[in-house]
Amino acid sequence: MRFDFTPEEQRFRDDLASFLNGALPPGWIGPADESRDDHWQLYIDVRRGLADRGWLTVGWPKQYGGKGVFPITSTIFAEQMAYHRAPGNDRFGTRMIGPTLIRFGTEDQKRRFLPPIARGEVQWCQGYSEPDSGSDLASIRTRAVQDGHDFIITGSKIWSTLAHRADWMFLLARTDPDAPRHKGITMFLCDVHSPGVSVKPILNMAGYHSFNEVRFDSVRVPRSQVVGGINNGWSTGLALLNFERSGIDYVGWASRTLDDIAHYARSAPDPDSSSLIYDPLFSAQLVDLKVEVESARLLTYEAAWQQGKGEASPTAASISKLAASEVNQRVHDFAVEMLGMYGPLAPGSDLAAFEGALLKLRLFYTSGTILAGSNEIQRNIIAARGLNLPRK
Amino acid sequence: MRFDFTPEEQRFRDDLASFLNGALPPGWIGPADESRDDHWQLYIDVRRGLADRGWLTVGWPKQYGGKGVFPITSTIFAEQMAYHRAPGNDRFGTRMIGPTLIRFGTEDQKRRFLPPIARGEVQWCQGYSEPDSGSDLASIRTRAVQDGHDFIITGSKIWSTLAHRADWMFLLARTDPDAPRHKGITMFLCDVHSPGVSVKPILNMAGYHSFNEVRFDSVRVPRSQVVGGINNGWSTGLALLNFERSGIDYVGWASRTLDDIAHYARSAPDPDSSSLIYDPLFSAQLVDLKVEVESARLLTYEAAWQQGKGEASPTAASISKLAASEVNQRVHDFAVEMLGMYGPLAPGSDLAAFEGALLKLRLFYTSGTILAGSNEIQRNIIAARGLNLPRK
Amino acid sequence: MDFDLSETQELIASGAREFLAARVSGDLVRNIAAGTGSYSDSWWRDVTQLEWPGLLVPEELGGAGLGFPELGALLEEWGAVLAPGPLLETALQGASAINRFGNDGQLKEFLPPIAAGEMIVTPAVHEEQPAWAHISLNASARFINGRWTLNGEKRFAPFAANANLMLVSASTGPSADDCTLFLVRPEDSRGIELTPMKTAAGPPLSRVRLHDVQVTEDAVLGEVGRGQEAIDYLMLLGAVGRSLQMAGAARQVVNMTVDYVSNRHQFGRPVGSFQAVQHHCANMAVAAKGMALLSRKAAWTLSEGSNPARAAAMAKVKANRELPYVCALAHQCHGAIGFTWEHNLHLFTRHALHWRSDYGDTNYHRKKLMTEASA
Amino acid sequence: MDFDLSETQELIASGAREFLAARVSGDLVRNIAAGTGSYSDSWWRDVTQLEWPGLLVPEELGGAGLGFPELGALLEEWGAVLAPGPLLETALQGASAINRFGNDGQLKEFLPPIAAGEMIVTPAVHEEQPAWAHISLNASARFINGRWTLNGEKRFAPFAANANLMLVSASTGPSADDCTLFLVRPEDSRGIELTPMKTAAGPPLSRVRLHDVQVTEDAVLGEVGRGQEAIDYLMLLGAVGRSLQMAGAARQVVNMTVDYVSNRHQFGRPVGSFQAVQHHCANMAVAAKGMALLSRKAAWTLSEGSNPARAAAMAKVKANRELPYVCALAHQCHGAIGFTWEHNLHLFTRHALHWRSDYGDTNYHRKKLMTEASA
Repeated sequence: MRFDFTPEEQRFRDDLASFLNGALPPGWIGPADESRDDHWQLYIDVRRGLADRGWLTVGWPKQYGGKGVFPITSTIFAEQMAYHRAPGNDRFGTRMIGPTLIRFGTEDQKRRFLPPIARGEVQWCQGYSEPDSGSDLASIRTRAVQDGHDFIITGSKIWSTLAHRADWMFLLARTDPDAPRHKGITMFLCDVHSPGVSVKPILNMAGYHSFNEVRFDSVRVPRSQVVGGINNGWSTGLALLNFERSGIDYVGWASRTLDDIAHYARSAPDPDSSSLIYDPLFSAQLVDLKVEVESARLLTYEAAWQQGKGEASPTAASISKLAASEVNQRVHDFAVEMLGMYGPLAPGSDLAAFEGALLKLRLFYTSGTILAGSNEIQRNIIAARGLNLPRK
Repeated sequence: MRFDFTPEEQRFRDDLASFLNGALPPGWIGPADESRDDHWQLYIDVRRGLADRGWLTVGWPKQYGGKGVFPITSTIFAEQMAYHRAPGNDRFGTRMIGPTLIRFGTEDQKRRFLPPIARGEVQWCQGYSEPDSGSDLASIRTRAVQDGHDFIITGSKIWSTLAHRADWMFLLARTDPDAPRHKGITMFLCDVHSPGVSVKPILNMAGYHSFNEVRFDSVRVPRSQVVGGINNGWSTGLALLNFERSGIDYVGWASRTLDDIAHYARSAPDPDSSSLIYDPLFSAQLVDLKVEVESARLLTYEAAWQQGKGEASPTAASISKLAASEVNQRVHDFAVEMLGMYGPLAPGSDLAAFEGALLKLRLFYTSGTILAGSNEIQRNIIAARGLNLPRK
Repeated sequence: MDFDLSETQELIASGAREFLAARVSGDLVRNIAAGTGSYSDSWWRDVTQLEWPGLLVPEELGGAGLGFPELGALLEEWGAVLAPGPLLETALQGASAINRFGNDGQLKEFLPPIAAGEMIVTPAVHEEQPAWAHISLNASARFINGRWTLNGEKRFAPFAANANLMLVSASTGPSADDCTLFLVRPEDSRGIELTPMKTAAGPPLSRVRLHDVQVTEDAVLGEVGRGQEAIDYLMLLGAVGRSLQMAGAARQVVNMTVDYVSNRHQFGRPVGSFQAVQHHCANMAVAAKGMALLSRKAAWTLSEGSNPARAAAMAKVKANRELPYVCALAHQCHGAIGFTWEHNLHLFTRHALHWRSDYGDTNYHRKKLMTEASA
Repeated sequence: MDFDLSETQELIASGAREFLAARVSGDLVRNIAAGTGSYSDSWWRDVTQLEWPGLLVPEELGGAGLGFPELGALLEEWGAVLAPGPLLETALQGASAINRFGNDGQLKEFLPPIAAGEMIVTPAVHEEQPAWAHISLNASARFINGRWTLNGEKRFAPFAANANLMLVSASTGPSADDCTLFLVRPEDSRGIELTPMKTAAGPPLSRVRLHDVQVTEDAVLGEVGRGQEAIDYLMLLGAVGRSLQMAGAARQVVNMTVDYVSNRHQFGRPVGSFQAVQHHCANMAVAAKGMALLSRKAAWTLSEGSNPARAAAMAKVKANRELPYVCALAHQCHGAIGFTWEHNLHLFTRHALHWRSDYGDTNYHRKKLMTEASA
């Protein structure tokens, strides 16, 4: 049992932080809006800079372009990226399809797809949800019909973050409509620039473009781009979600905003005290959130620790995601509230505190308890798989 | 729309308060432990005193010994009784079986059973739950078999508050074992002193005797003591629960304890302030709870108002019970916590604040969110009947 | 106690529901939230046709002579659809403050045009710090040659670009308490410069810069140096009005959510049949109902009860806590679709954030209650 | 980071689980909670056979020479069964405080008997106000003719009736900071009078009245007038130890509840198959796990990290909040049966109330964190 980082981990953390401080524009508040070309360029530059240092895929095995380190280091990476609100962390490639290919991919797939991710040259996106399939993923209706050496894909995917900037998508499609719903699904890798793929932006509630709807109109995908076997997409797809599921991003975001608001409070005037930081109603809420963020952080690092031991517990990841996504919402709600009348001022207002970033984040993180398996689904998982509670 | 009491209501409230101040022993902190003979005597005296003034059944129609006033007055009555932590409020008689008989009873039953309740001469208790039937009341197994003009009852009832002091019990028993589970149940009135009835005390978690298990070993009950028709006990029984269900007792208890702890805080030393009341961490929690108690109070009075208009909404009662029972627990948990190391001192310790009463209440009110339909059941009711959410 | 709306209140509420459902679309609100839409004169003209701005104005001055609970019934509906327009500012704050603090001449000058829908009022009382913070004002007014000259900057003035009457606070003496409230007509005054403040949602706000703005002695509302009382009253009215709007919004969010989960299917059944979703909805409904009762009580207390500041603080604390909570649960129940710009749900979340910050944030009202509890 | 228990920690924990499951019954705890049972010497003798009291005592003085995380692994199990007995007081507070502040003679005099299970230690440091409040002491010690004479009253001394060593704080100067910690052996001292303080649960407490109790110069632990540091250390250790016990108790409550709802049937299905119950259980499990991690971190920080007061405050705030919450949800899941005296669940609720009040209540630790956050 130990709760500090090893000297190597600490050094990595410091090096990463100083890289980011250099790579990000001075006074960078974030968050990035990747639909803006300047922000997308920053994303690409940071991603490449991270890749050049071997950090983008630091947890991957060495033969695929990683450093083969324990998942704690990957967690440090994600936490620092989130803390700096840094763009360039291609989690679809590095944390989702990458580990999935390492475990389930063919040798050809590994050789073809992994190095470009590790080199920071490509962008991936996800094709899971459909307009009528949200929490109930097994109900997807996108079809893939075999045609010689290819599959022809037709259907519609939704909530595909960064699809408008992506090169590749991993997606689930139904290959056997007659099989039981979990049995006839297959995972494909699809070039987003293939004929028949169209990407339609969806504006999110924070007012910018991160999601997309992606339509597939008879899109041809070679059979060599099936991952994990035909009709085996459900288990491959769930394994991928487990790679994804972690609270670490939320922990990093929440820590940063707590630091921001505490810093703000030191100079903010307060009617009753010399500054807001000395207002006990402010600081009591601040420290309560600090306790919860620390709790979520430990839960998250513990999940990574278990994963590193090869004991990838779906429950640990669910607990981490649940706790971290909820405290992250509380933190941002608190921060905006503590900015008083300046809190709801929008980006673009010269009087908006933090250039309106905290408001934008407050709105954006509404998604944290919904995406990647809603927190209700996480609680179901914890109850069923962690506590073995009866289903009926 | 008005939010104050009428002059008559206000006068009733004042008269009741001064009666209670006179009837209760000087410095009465409560709560009563009716298994103690002195407290039971106090219970009887107060009940009789209230009855003499026509207050015990103030909301009943005049012909049955009430004053026929609007339910707001009954709510004032219950709130004041709770606020004073006064014994003598026979809610099983006055709020449960009484209104049930007024609505569903035969003329004979009304003449026989209502006047003694109104005169404060009898004590009633409830026989609904069974060891294997808690939330799932329709699964009761106590049997009642017709035998000439009588029924023979056999089975076991549990959680019967005050059965050890009661004269009569209203109970549900299964009269048609072959009918669908909601269809074969009948409500009976049973003399607790009948041959074959045995009462076994159950000590509660606060350490005293309020509940009982009541066994029925071939207990003979005349058919004239069936309420609401044979095999019609489910709807009669649910109607009774709706008469019972109100948050008002919790509101009264919570208000009193908030006043108590605020009073305590005025003189309690505090390391950081002149007294605890000036500690912002104390007073912020105090006022948050005051807001919630006020909200629960209004929800409760609104439910009574609707009932008075003949629009007895099951949802209004459920909302009132839900909100009030939860804030009451929060209030008592807060109060014990604010007493610091003196909070967990037990009754009998000379240093215990409030003679240990707040601790005892903190423990006892654990039951508030469970009894009379757990709050999970209340939420189900609100969702299904109030919001018309689909069942499947 | 009587929890029913009176006949008049019910008439106002049902009329408002009907009118507003027809006239206020999500797009109208969304475009204003995006800063791309604007407040529409024609829509406001139609509002004024309903004589809502004059609900509180005495009958002899052309109004309906009704009380706060009647206007409150309207404000709940106004909040339920997030209706844009200076109703709270004009009908509640403007009419009441002038009625209470104005002299006969001012009553006759300002209340009839308010009732007639010809005058839009806005309070311009915040500066760097909100007016309820009781921090001494930087804006100042000097009395020279029989006229007052105003200088300084006010912030967060709602609908200022549309207003033809501003209630402007300015320092008129050395102490923090020496402040005075002025009735300023922008049309007749030189030296007023407005800059929009871009907001998440809620009323459009402006910075109001005052450069040697001159007004006559008649422009003083109440007494010189006694403006704090009127400002406190404006804040009190704002808190009650907002609480009512927030209660209406919460009710609407509950209804939207119940509709959605009743119709959205996942796992072969309506989402609303899952117990977790049902309990979310039940919690939302309880919260919304508590908000409604506390805010209605606050409105009633303004008219008839004692200690309206306490009732207002309770209502606003409750509303500030519960509306964001209700919206958060609604987002849980809606899932991804509620996270889109096109969906109306986030407009409620945005308004919740704005509304909880003005007319006393949560900690301000908690502190008021704390002071009272320890008195 | 390394979240695994070490081999030693795992051995201690599993051995403790086995021993405690066999030896600590609900009735034992319940009777102590009722004030009708008493702490049993034979049971404590068996505990000492396992050499637990000496876990922290250096090997050369007869102990196991282990660190806080090792004792912590034991305290979690100790808390999980609500084991009665002065383990925290003797093995954690007594051994550590003497080891840290004692001189060579004191180490040799007290640590070997602690390790051998022959000495039970209790801190007698609270008065009307708890020791962590830093209010000046009423108990006083005067140095006369080469001996210290102690007078006054201490309160809330756990297991005092069983203790053969008391750590007694007394004022030794005019200022609030002038306090000294004395090692007092009740057997050798006249003038000590104990009165039991009836509690809801948790350790039996006593008032300790000191009437001209005389001790030698050797009885001063650390330096005269510098006792506050040792008292703060006792409080810190207590906070960490309690957090660990509370984390263990929370885990146990989760397990009890999962067992119960898996087997209890209503509506023709296990209660634990209802989503509302499942989500209660999930929330409990998350809370318990967070408690475990924060309290283990605090124990580790005592041994190896920096700023143990901060880690302890976080652990205790978390434990104080979550254990009552976990118990409340457990009561919801258990229904009426959990509300009976015979059921063990309320013993956890009772301990939760006691434990959150000693060694720093929630607001005390919040204020420590607040001070740090604003520094």
